[in-house]
Amino acid sequence: MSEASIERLKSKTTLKEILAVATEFERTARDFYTALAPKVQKNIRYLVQELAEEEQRHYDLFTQLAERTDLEQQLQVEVERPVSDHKFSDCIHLPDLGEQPDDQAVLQYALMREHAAMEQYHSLAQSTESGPIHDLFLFLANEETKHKNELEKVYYETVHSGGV
Amino acid sequence: MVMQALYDTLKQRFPLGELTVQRDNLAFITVEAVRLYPLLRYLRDHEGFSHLVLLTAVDWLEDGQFQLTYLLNNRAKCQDVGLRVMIPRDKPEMESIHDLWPAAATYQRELREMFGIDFPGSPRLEEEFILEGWHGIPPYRRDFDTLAYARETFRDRPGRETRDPAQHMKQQLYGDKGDV
Amino acid sequence: MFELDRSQYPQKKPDGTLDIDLSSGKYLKLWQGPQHPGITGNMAIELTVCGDEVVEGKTHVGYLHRGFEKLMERRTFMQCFPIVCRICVPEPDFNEYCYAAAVEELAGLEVPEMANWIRTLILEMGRINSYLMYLGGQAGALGLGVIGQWTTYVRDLMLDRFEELTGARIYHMFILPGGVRDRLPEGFAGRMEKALQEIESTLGDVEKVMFHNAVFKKRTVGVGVIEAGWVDSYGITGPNARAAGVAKDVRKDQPYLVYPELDFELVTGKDSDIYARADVRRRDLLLSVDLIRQILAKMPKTGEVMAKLPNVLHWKIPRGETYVRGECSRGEYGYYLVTDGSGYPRRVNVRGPSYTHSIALFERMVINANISDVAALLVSLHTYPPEIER
Amino acid sequence: MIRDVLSPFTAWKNLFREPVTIKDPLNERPGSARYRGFHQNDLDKCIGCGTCETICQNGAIDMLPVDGVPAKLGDSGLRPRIDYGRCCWCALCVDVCMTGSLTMSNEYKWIESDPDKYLYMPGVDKKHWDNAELGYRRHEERHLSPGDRVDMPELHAEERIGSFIEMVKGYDIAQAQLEADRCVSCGLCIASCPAHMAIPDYIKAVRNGDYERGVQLLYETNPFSQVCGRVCTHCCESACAARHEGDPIAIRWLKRHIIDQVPQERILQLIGKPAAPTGKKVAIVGAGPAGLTTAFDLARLGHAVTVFEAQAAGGGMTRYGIPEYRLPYDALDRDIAVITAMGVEIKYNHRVGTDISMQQLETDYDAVVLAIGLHQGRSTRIPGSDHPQVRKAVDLLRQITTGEKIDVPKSMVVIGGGNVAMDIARSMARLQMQQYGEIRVTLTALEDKAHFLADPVEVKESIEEQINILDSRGPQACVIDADGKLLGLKTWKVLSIFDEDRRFAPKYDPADEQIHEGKMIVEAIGQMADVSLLGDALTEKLEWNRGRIQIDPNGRTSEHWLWSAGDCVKGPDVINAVADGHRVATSIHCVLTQQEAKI
Repeated sequence: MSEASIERLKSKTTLKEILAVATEFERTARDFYTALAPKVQKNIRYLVQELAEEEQRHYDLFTQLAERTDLEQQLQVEVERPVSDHKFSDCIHLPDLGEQPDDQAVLQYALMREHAAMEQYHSLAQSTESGPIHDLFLFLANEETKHKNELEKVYYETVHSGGV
Repeated sequence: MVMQALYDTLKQRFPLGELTVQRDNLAFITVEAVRLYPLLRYLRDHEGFSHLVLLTAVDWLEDGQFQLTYLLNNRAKCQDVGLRVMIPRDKPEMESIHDLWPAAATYQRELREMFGIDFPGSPRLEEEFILEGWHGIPPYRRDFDTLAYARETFRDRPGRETRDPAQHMKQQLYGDKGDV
Repeated sequence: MFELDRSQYPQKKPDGTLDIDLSSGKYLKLWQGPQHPGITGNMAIELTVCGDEVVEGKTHVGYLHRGFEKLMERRTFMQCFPIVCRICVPEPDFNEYCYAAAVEELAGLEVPEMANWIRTLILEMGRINSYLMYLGGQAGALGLGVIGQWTTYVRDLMLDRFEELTGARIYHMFILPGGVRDRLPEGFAGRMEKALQEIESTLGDVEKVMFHNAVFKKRTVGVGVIEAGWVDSYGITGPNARAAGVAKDVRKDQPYLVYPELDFELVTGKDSDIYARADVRRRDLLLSVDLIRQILAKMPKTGEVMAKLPNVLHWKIPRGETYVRGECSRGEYGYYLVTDGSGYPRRVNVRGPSYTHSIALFERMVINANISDVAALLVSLHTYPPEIER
Repeated sequence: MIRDVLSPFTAWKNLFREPVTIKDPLNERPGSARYRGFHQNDLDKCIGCGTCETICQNGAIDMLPVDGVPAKLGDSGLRPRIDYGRCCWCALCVDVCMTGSLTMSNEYKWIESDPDKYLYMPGVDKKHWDNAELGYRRHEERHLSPGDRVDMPELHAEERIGSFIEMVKGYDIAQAQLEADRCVSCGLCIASCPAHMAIPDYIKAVRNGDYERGVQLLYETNPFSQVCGRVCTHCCESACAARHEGDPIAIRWLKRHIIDQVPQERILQLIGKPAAPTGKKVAIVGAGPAGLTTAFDLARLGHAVTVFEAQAAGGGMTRYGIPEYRLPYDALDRDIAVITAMGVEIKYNHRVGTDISMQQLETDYDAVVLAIGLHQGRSTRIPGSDHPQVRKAVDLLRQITTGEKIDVPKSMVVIGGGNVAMDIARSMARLQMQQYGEIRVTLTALEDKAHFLADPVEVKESIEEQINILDSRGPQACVIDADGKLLGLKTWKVLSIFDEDRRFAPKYDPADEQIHEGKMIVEAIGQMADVSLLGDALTEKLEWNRGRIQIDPNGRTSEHWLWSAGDCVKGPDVINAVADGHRVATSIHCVLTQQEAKI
C-alpha cells in the first residue's frame, strides 16, 4: 500500500468506502498472482494458485460485507477475538521476484505483502476513534494476520523440512 | 569326588557307562540293561543304597529309546545314585525288580500303562492302574499329543476366538492399502 | 479275639498267590470308596473280607488323574509353575519348591538368601496345615468329629496368613523358579504369632481329648504296626518311618533351604502303630510351630527375593537331569526333572510319599486287619491320592 | 487310665464358645492386599501386545478388538479377554505385562447363573472392582519382564573424533543373543516398519543362532540390511512393547548383527538366482535405496534393469549424505554388490537430463522409475546468505564423500537441528580436529532440545564430540564485515516453535540477539528434489501434488510409463525408500505382465 492510498483510506468516513478501497487492493493482488501462475514451473504453481484463491476469498468476503446491513454487529464479533501476531515475518528477507521465482521466493513475497497490509490496517485502527471505522480496520488487520500466519506455516513446512 | 569314588568302586565289579555327577551327593550312571539287576542288588546289599526313591522312564523318541531311571538313596551317607538304562523303543521290555523292592511293582505297573514298557513277572502288571478303559498309545509317550487329544475330547466355551496382534494391525493399518 | 494265628490266613497257593475262592461263600468283596467317609481323597480300596477280617486289599487310584507330568512337557519352564501346586491339594507348596529348585539347579540360577528363608517359612506353614487336616481326619476315622472342627478352625487362621503373604489361600503359587514373589507383608510376624498361639492352645485341647482318650487308645495302640524292616522295602518315609523308630527326615539328612541354620531335633516314635504315628505328627506339628518362630526371628529384614531370570517367554535350559527332594508332612517329596536344551521340560516325574504308602505298603498292612480299623489304618498312613496319579 | 477316661470331657468347655465362622454374605470379608482376585486392565495403558496371552498356560486369554480402541502404531487395538472358566489365578499375565496395565483386584465373588458370562474383558466390561485399590500388582522389580538393553560397544568420543572410522562396533554373538532374548515377539513393530520387515522372526533367528535364516528373512523385505542395520530411522523401536518401561529392543543393531555374521558369498547363495528373463526393460533414474530396491525386485523377477546414476558410485543419499563414521562405504558396497549380482546394470556418471533425456528413456524402455532423492539444499535466504562462505550441508557432505578438497574453517556455524545438521557438524568437527587439533563448531536450531528433529542419540554423540549445540535460536543474518569477510551468524531467541495445531510456527524474541562466530556458515535446514532433469515439457505434462510429483498408491505418476519412488516423493527416510521401491517394483511387474497377457 502506498502512502497515497493510506491517505485515501484515512480520508474515508464511511464503512462502505473503506471496504471499497480494501476490496480493490485484494483484487489487484489476485490479478497479480493469477498472472504469475502460468509463468512459474508447474511443480510450484499450486502455491501461486492458492495465493490467488486466498486473495479471491478476501475479495469476496469484503464485497459481501459491503452489501450487508448488520455490518456493525458482525465486525464487533470478529474484532473481539483478534489473531495474535508475534512479529514473525520480520526475519524473512524480501527477494526480487524475478521472471521464474521458486516456491521460497513466492512465499517470501506473499508474506511480505500480507505483513505490510496487516501493519497498515493496524496503524489505521490506532489512529481512529473507537467506533465502527476503528472496528473495521481492526477486522481487516485481523484478516491479514490470519492469512499471514497461515503462510508462515506453509513457509516453514516447505523450507525448513528439518533436513533429516 | 565322593560320587567318582563310588563309580570307581562299582567299575571294578560291573561294566559301567557314562557317569554324570550332578551334585556332590547325586550322580547318574548309565548301565546296560543286563547289568542292572545285579548292580541294584549290589548297591542295596553292599553299598547302603537301600531306598528305592523312584523308578521312571524318559522317552527319547528321536533316538528310538526309552530311558529308565532307577534312583537309589543311601541315607546313612546322604547320597543318591540314579541308574540310567536305555532300552529300545520298539521292544520296550525290562527285567522286573519287584523281588528287590516290593514297592517297585507299583512303579512297573505304572510304566507299563503310561509308557507301554513291559516288566515280565511283575505282579498285577496287566491290571489297570490309573487309566480305565484306555485305548490307543500309552499316553506318556512323546508321540501322544495331549493338545490334539484335548481338542478331540473337550470343547471350548462358546465364543472363544483370538487375534494375532501383528496380523490384526496388518489388516487394520496396511494390508492391501499400499501404505501405512 | 482270634484264636488261630491269623497271619496264616488266607492260605497261599503253591505259586504264592492267595487262595481265595469267592464262590466258596466264605468271602465277600467290599468296596471302600471312592465315595466313602473312611477314605482319604479320591481313592478306592477293594477289600476281600472273611467275616470282619480283611484277607486282601487292593488300592484303586486314577479318579483324579490329570496327567500333570505330561502336561508340563508342552509348557515352558515358567508356565509349569502354576500347575505343579495342583498335584497335592492340602500341601501344595512342596511341588512349587521342588519344581523351582530342580529348574534352578539345571539352569544354574542362584536364589537370593531372602527367598530361601521365605520358602522355608512357607513350607513349614504348609506342613502345619497338612498335619491339622490329618489330625481331624485321624480322629474322625474313629468317630471323634470334634477334633476336625477345631483343627479346621486353626487351619483357617493359617490360611489367612497364607492369603496375606501369597495372595491366595489354597494354591499359593508363590514359590516360582528364581525365588519367591514378594517379601513378607508389614506386621506379618505379629499376626503369625497370634495364629501360632491359637494353634498351640488348640493342640493342647486336641492332646487332652484325642491323645489322652481311652477309646482312641484302645482303637489305635498296637493296631496297624509297620515293621522297621519294611521301611526300605516299601520305600517308607516321613512320620510313617519315624514312628517306627527310623530317624529319617530330609530336613536333617540332606538339609536344604535354611534348615542348617535352624535348631531342631527330629521327632521319632517307637511303637509304630496308629497311635505312635499320630503322636509323631502332633509333635512334628509343634516342631513346625517352633521352626516358624525361629525363621521369623532369624530371617533377614531386607534383600532380593528373585534371581535375575532370562526372558521367561523363551527360556531354554541345557540338557541335564536332576532330582530334588524335600521333607513334606507325609515324607519324602521329590521332583525328577530331565531337560533337553529346549524351552520345555523333557520329563518331569513327581515322587510323592503317598505313592508307596497307599499302594504297596497299605496293601501289605491291610491283610488280617479288622474292617472297622481299615479307615483309621489308611488315614494313619497320611496319604493324598493326587500325588499318586499326578 | 482314669485320666484317659476323664480327659476327653474337657471338650465340654467349648459348649458356650462363640462360633468362629464368618456369616457370609452378611459380613464383608475383603481379600488381602495381595489377593489375586478378578482382573483389572487400564485400557489406555494397555498396548494389546498379547504377552499375557502368550504366558497364559491355561489358554484362558484371547486378544480381541474393542470399540473405540483403534489399532495405531505401537498399539494393536486388541485387548485381553479372560475365560474365567480356565483362569487359574496364577497372575503370570500380570507379572509379564509390558506396560503394567493388567492387575488383579482383591475381589473374589462373582455370581452368575449362566456360566458363559464368565468370558470377561477387564476394563471394558464394567465391574464394581474396576477401581479396587487392593489386589495383586506386579512386583516393582518386575521379575518376569525383560531386562535392560545390552549396551552397544562403540568408540569413545576421543577415539572417534580424529577420524571417520565407524564408531559403532556391533554386537558380538553373546551380546546379540542377550538382546534378542529381551524381545517378547509381540509383533507390534511390524506395522510401524515401512517395509514391514519380519522383525520378531529375525530376532528369533538371532536367539537361535540361525543367521542364515535371519539373512533370508531380511532379504524378503529389504535388500539394504547393511545400510538399515546401521542408519535406519528405526520406527520399529518406537513401537516396541519394551519401550514402555525401559529401552526398546535394539532392533536395528540386531539386523546389523545378522548381516555381519554371514559372508557375502553365502548371502548370494541364500537368496538364490533371479527368475528367467522376461524380455522387459526397465530404466531407473537414481541408484539410491529406492531405485536400487526397485531394481533388485525387478531383476529377481527376470526383467532387464538399467540404473542411471549421476554420481560415480551408488547409494544415493546414504553414500553422499551420511558420513562414513555412521555408514562405512564398504558396508554400502556390499549391499549394492548383492543387487548388481542379480543382473542389475548401473550406469555411473550418467546424468539424466544431460547425458540422456527422459524422452529417450521413455522410448527405449518399457517402464521408467524416477528415484532421484532430495539432493538440493534449501537456504534460509537471510541477509548475507549469498556469501561464498555460506554453504549448504548436502553439497559439503557430497564433497567430503567424493574426497574433494575442502577449505576447512577454524570456526563455523551450522544452521539446523536435524540429522543432516548433526552429520555436517560432526564431519566438519573431524576435519577441524585433523587439521587444527581443535573443534569450534556451533550448531543453532530453531527447536528446543525436547523437539529436536535429529535422533536423540545423534544429539548426544554430537555433544560428546564437542559440538556446541544451541537450541531455540532463529537465524536472522549472516554477519559480514566491511571487507566482505564472513564473521558469523546473528540469531534471535525462539519463544515457541509450534502452534496449537502442532504446526511449525516459530515466534521470536528480538531482544535476545546473539552473534555466533564462524568463518563458515552451513545451512542444513532442508532439502528438495532437483526436478530440472524432467525438462519443461514433461514437467508441464505431469500432475503435481504440493510441489512433489503426484503418484498413485503404487507409485505410478500421471504418465503411464513413469513411476516415482523414494525421498523425492515421500520425503527423506531410508527404510521408507526401500518400502517404496518394493511397492513400485510390484506395480511395474504387474503392469508388464498384464501387457504380456494382452499380447
